[in-house]
Amino acid sequence: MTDILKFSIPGKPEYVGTVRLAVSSLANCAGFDIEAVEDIKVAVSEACTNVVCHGKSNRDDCYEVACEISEERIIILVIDRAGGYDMSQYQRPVMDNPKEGGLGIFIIKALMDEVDIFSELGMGTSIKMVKYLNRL
Amino acid sequence: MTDILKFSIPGKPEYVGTVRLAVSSLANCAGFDIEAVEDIKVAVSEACTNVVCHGKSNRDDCYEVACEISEERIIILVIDRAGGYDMSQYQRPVMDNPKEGGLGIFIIKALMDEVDIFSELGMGTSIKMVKYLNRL
Amino acid sequence: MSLKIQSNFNDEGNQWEIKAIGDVDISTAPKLRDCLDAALQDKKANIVLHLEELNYIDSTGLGVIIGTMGKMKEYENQIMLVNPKENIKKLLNITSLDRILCPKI
Amino acid sequence: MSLKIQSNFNDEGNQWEIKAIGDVDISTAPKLRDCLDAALQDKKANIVLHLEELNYIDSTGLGVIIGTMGKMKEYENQIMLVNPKENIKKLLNITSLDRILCPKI
Ligand SMILES: Nc1ncnc2c1ncn2[C@@H]1O[C@H](COP(=O)(O)OP(=O)(O)O)[C@@H](O)[C@H]1O
Ligand SMILES: Nc1ncnc2c1ncn2[C@@H]1O[C@H](COP(=O)(O)OP(=O)(O)O)[C@@H](O)[C@H]1O
Repeated sequence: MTDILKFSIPGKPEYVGTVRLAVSSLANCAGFDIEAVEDIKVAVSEACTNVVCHGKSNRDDCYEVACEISEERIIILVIDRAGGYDMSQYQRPVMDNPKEGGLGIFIIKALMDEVDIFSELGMGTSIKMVKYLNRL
Repeated sequence: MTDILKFSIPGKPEYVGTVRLAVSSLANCAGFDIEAVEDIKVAVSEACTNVVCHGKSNRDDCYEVACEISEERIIILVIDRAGGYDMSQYQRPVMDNPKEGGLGIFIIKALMDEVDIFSELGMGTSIKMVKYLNRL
Repeated sequence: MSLKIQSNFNDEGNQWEIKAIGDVDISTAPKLRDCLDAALQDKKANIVLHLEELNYIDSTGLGVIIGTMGKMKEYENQIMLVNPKENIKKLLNITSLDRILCPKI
Repeated sequence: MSLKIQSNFNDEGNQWEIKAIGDVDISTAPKLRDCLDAALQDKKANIVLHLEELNYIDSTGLGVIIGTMGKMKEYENQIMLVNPKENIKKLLNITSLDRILCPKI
């Protein structure tokens, strides 16, 4: 049994908290423990924050968050049409010399079990994040 | 400036709380005071509960909640394709002799400033609920 | 959303003291119904439902309480709600249930 | 989401004691930045950031702290985080920021 929930949200800072709250309530429903719910909360926030911060679209344009919940895992997709970026330019942060930016994707990858990003320059980005239940 | 957020949710009891949480976070963002946020929370819950309880569709089918936020008001639409009902049969509850059911729409109308229901038998129902900011 | 219920029979007052903690909505109302039913199954007596830690209730929860009230009428027992928070007081007031269920408000 | 900040200069320790209460995310991070900037504007000194009542932070908030650290280096002042909750400790650990910012963990 898989349930799919979808949210469509304007790309504004004030709504990222709403998505975070909704997704953490879902993760809680799905049976994740407190630590995993926190991980999911941060990861989805980072993904939404990237859309809002780096998106080149009108702030009224909406992005989509889709959650697919089954007995063994939650999949969260964050999909925007906000211009995309050249992923080959991505640089992993160097934490001996931390900079103000550049932590988002690094944190998402550390907190989620699987992360796939697909971005097309001039179009948009989608990020797929998976977390398994009961995984050690 | 009007922002529109949309949620698509499977018609199951466990997700009504997620919608309630998300909408109350939006109402809070929009500047409603605690009492009004509580009113909106209950109203949207009642509308979702009706879809889940009375809907004749498959429980996997999704219904939609749309929120339109502007400076002066929030509009919440709950739209289902769960079979609809004959609104001419609706009876206002008689509170001297309360029954277990039949309170939902009565409560929604008491808590929200404007309520419009449109239901088509064999099709579905949409309920539009409006709450104004700063209304005495 | 979660609901916790503490159920206790008060021998002195000869009544159930039941405390509902959290939220009662469509997903947790069955739990409230089961607890109230189990109490009455165990012992027919009045029920005092303590609401000071109940954050949320809607028509599904009120329906359970009304239903329980109906079942209790047969035995001339009553259910009484005490210490509801402001938001819940408002709902009880709107539905006029306070007149029947909350003799103390 | 909301963030409250209590800012206090400790004359004895000659340092800022700043407490962040609530959540730091993209919508509240500017407030944190403004408060930290205002403190340093008022007096160049070390900052102790008290996190016992901070429930949430993400890269936007961590970025503000890193940025502040950078500005303070010039004057050889430091920013130090104390009492983070478990979830925040995890994030500081993942990013290795604990080694730089939390001498006491
Ligand atoms: N949804 C997106 N749309 C456009 N660009 C993005 C998106 N997500 C990430 N990026 C690009 O990838 C870079 C790295 O992102 P991230 O690791 O989250 O760090 P930060 O957001 O702090 O820069 C960003 O600076 C941005 O250029
Ligand atoms: N979304 C809906 N789909 C189908 N029927 C509905 C819907 N909403 C309301 N109804 C009908 O209207 C009646 C009255 O609803 P309401 O006042 O909320 O009370 P209750 O849900 O407790 O019966 C319901 O019993 C049901 O027959």
